[in-house]
Amino acid sequence: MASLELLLIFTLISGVIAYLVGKVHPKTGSILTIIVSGIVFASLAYFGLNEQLLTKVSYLPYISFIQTPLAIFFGVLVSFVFFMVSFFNPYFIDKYTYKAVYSLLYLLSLAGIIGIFFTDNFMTLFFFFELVVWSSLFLIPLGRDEEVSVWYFGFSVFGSFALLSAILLMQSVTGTFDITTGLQAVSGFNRLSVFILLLIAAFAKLGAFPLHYWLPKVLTDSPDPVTSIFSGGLEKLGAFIAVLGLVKLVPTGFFIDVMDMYLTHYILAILGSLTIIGGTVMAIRQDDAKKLLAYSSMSNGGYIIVALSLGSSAGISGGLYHIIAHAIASTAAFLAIGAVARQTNTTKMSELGGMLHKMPITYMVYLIAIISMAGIPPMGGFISKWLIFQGVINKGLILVAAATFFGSIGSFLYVFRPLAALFLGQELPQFKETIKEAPIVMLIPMVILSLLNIVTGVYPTNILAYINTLLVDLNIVQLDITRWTIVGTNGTLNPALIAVMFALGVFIAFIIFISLKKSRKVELMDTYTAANFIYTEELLHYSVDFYAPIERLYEPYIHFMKKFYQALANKVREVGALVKYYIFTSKPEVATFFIMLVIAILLWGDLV
Amino acid sequence: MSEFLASLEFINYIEMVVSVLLVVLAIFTLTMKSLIKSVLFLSSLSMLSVVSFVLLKAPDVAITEAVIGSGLVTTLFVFTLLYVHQKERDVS
Amino acid sequence: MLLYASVLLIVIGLYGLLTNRNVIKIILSLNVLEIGLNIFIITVGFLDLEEAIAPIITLQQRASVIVVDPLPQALVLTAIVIGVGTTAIGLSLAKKMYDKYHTFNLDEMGEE
Amino acid sequence: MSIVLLIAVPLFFAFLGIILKKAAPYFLLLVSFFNVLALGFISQGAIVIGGYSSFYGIQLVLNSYSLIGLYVVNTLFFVIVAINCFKHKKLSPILLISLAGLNGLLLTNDLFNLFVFMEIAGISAYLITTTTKDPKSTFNYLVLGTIGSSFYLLGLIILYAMFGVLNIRILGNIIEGVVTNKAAVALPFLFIFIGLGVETKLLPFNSWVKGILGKSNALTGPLVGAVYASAFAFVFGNLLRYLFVFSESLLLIVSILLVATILIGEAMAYASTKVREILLFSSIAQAGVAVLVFALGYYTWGTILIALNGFSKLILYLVVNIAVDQVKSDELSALKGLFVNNKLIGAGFSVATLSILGLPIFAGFIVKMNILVAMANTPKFFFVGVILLASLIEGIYFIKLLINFWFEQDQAPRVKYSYVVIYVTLVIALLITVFGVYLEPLNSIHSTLNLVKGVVMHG
Repeated sequence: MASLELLLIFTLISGVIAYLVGKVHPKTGSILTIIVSGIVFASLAYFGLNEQLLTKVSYLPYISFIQTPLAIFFGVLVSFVFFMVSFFNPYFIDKYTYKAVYSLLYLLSLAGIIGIFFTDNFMTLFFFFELVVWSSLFLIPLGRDEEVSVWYFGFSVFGSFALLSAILLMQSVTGTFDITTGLQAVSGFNRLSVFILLLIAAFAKLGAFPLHYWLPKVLTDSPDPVTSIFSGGLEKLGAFIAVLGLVKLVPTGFFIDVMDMYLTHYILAILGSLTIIGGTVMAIRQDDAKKLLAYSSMSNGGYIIVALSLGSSAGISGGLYHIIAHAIASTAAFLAIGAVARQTNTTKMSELGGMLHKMPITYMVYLIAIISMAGIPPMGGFISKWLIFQGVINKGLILVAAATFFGSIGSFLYVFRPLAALFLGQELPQFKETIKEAPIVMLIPMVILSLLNIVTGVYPTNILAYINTLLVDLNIVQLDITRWTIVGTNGTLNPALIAVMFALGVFIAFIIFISLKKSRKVELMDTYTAANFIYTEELLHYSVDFYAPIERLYEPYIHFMKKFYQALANKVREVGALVKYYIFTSKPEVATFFIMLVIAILLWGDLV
Repeated sequence: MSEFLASLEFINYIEMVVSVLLVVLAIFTLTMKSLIKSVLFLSSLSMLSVVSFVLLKAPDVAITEAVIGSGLVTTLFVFTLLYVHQKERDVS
Repeated sequence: MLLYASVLLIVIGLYGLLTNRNVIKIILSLNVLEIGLNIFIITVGFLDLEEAIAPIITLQQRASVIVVDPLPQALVLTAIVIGVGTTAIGLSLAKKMYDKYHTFNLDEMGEE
Repeated sequence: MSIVLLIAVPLFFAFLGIILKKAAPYFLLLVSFFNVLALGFISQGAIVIGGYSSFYGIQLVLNSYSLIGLYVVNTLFFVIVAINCFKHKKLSPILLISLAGLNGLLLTNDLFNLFVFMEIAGISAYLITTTTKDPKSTFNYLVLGTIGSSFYLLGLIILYAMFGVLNIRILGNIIEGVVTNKAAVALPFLFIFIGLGVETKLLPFNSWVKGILGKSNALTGPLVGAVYASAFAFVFGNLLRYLFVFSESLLLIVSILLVATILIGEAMAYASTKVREILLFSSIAQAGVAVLVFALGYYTWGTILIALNGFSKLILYLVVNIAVDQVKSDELSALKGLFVNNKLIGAGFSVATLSILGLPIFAGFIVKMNILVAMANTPKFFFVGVILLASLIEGIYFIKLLINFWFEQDQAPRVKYSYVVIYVTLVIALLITVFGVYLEPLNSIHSTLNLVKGVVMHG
């Protein structure tokens, strides 16, 4: 299906079909989501990458499509995430209260995604934006906590309304809803306002500081497949808006000569750095593996903001590459955690251990994903972080550079904790018998994602070449790449060479491992301390309170944004309660008094 | 006599008296402690408004007000108060 | 003169509504307000002329007669009837309230 | 067919129903159904009762605007009656009178006649709300309603004294043409604004709402919350369009009141934990939005907004009130999981809510976007901000409501909805969805309404 319109209609209709089928047989309905999202991804990827998508619209009114490299970039990526995650749907569908609706909303969100990326009209974009908001909204409460979706809705709609304000402002100034011409035509102070509003929308969607509050909550408490969708897919809508605002809309305002960037961009970079630091610091102290990854998602969103706000070719291509790398890695990681959660019904690190023996493939997937997330070669995350570091250092942004390095090192601290706690260590007695490796269908997307993690790390130049065509479209100098290397200002990167060296290292380690004496397996109880045997089945390893000394450093300060938002909500509630108490009595004299007051004000106003 | 009646000054004089009385009665209506007295003052206020309607050359309105406004409304009030009075006596 | 009196009556009625907690008193205030309003409406149509007469069609219609505006009077007729209806409903509600709370005082009925 | 029938037939059968008590509920059902049907055959235009010239006589006007109003009010009325008519048999004549009053409100082009219909509708509303067995709230409603209509009467009589006309459109034209100092007419307009504001639930004048809608039952909730609210909003829109002229200070006061109504209404709904209170406070805010849209001059989309809100509100009040009647509590915690056993009702309710929130593929989105775009192009960004902020708060508490209703397995209350209710809910929800996607109908309504700028003066 090469026509975007047909693809959209197809997704919508098959959503309804999946709902109807799901009413009869939920599992079949969820299998339909695999097929449909697969078709969507395949057609977007096949026709999109060859620029053969048809944008003609003949059935749907008021909607028009355009095929830009940016749209294809995001469309292929996000539909790929949807496709990969959909493999998990049949295995989780039994846990949901509303099984048929899940399939419907899943495909509705997918349809919204197509609409958002491929439209050339801001109003249509907003239409699909809101569609995605409410259809994804009802996916969240199928998980652990219902109230989370209210927070998600609040922040998301705040972002949407910022976007809408930007659109309305742009339209009232330029008279057009067209994305490209409209963004070019708006000028002066209005341009700055549109820019700020767009970035607020991007921050809200991406979950960046100070609009991050919803993201960890949602990623923790939604059902496991939905978490992956949010982290890998829907969060990237914010990145898309950020690209529109930061790259397509050349801002005005104060220009800092020394740093060769606009003040607004510098502020954004600082906010991005705060997001990185906040996410990292919070991730370190989590006990829940999902929550830990959630905060790491937040900090990676910060990297994207920092990268895009740099405005240089290294920065922007690094940002775009990071979008891919993080989407793949975090989807894989969340899916792996989801696979564990499905078998054990918990994601708490203090309650798990030794899963390596039962779920070796899941372990490998998770290992590769976290290596990528931590930015260690030879995975995709390394390439993007390398590019981002290049960009940051070239601009001479010391504070931002410090934050990005901190985030990178911090991620070493936290991503290996779930690895050790969940997979390594001793097997827990309660999981000994029942636990098996995840079903083969669930392993398919995880393995594919892992392979992609490696491919993006070893041979990035193909994707970077595509990003280069995208940079042309965005009027930015292309990145200097050859077939095997990336040429930066501070040196040349040869990912393949690094990968080979890593492979050699692993091989040598493996040789040593098998040539040395085998270690002995011990039971959990087979240990003693202080000359006593231990009889309680407690986990005595570093998955619990390992970083307690570090946590104590910042413990008092972590909740200030939470307090701020709750205070905000309370203020609204207080105003409402106050007025309710004073006006809405069952005594008529109050209203009489106000009527007199209003008349008096008018008379006074006319007299003055 | 008829000339005298028709003279503007006299009308003004009556008007003034009626106006002042209206206001005074209205204040009495709302300040009386006893409800039944208030109702009676309202009744007389209503009758006085009949006079004012006549002065304002609206005889048909005056008749209606006399019958409905003064008569019916007062009766309704009185009946309500009587009902309450009855109830109070039943209780005690 | 009556104009001012009527406006004063309206104000007194509003004052009564503002200060009274007694249901019967509130209905009385509404009545005062309505009487004031009615007189006000009539004065609006009133011509302060000696020769103006009431707008009643008589058998001997003179050609050059000046009639006070009949419309406000018609309006007041309707308004009086409506006022009685409101008062009646108000009083029946007062009765029900008394049955329920054994008082006419809104303060003593409690707020829920 | 003459438009007078819409008022006369209900009135006639009301009196017949007083005599033939047994037949009264059937009359009610038949007449309200007849009214809906009659709208299809009715001819547009103006009619003067009694054969006077339109300058003096009472003029009834039927144009596309009032036709939409009539359709909304009569359809909603019929639906409510169809669900409730055998539960409150004694009220049948009063309901018929209230239908006549509401139709009269929408049709009349005469300020005083409007007052009469306001009182007819009001008095029947007082009587209908006595079914909630809370005389105190009804009394409060009665007192405030009477004060409001007194002020309305005061305003109209001042206008009459100044211009000698009561015909709304003629009066509007005269004021537009003759009056140079707009401040001169500010006071009567404020009186009229207050009078209608009491009925339309604008902020400081609306304390009756809490007693009436906060303790409503399956009849009074939808009737007052959906039918009366739409009817009075239409009337307000009519006056704002044809009559009102704002002086600067009046406009300032009115905008402050409306903005306060919108924002504080949402805040109060946010602060509430009772479902009926949430609905009533949110409808206060929506009334504020509707009046604001009219006051700023976006008549056509304002009309569609009121119509749409009327239908959505019907579902909301109906569903919630039936549940409250059966559960005997309107605390949100008691109604948790309401939709777990009533999925169809839940689907309809969710569609109505999402449409009110202005989310896409539902008709509310189209209306809201058009209003906002019109505001941005005028440009009135302040009001855009107010509406967006209000929508944000509104969204949060409505979504909380929905989530609470859908997701609760343990103690889901068992509420039985009759098939009529389910059917009505689904049909309205379907229509909201269809109009949200298939834009032709809304656009054609928009363009017809745009054409009716001409003043119908000589019938």
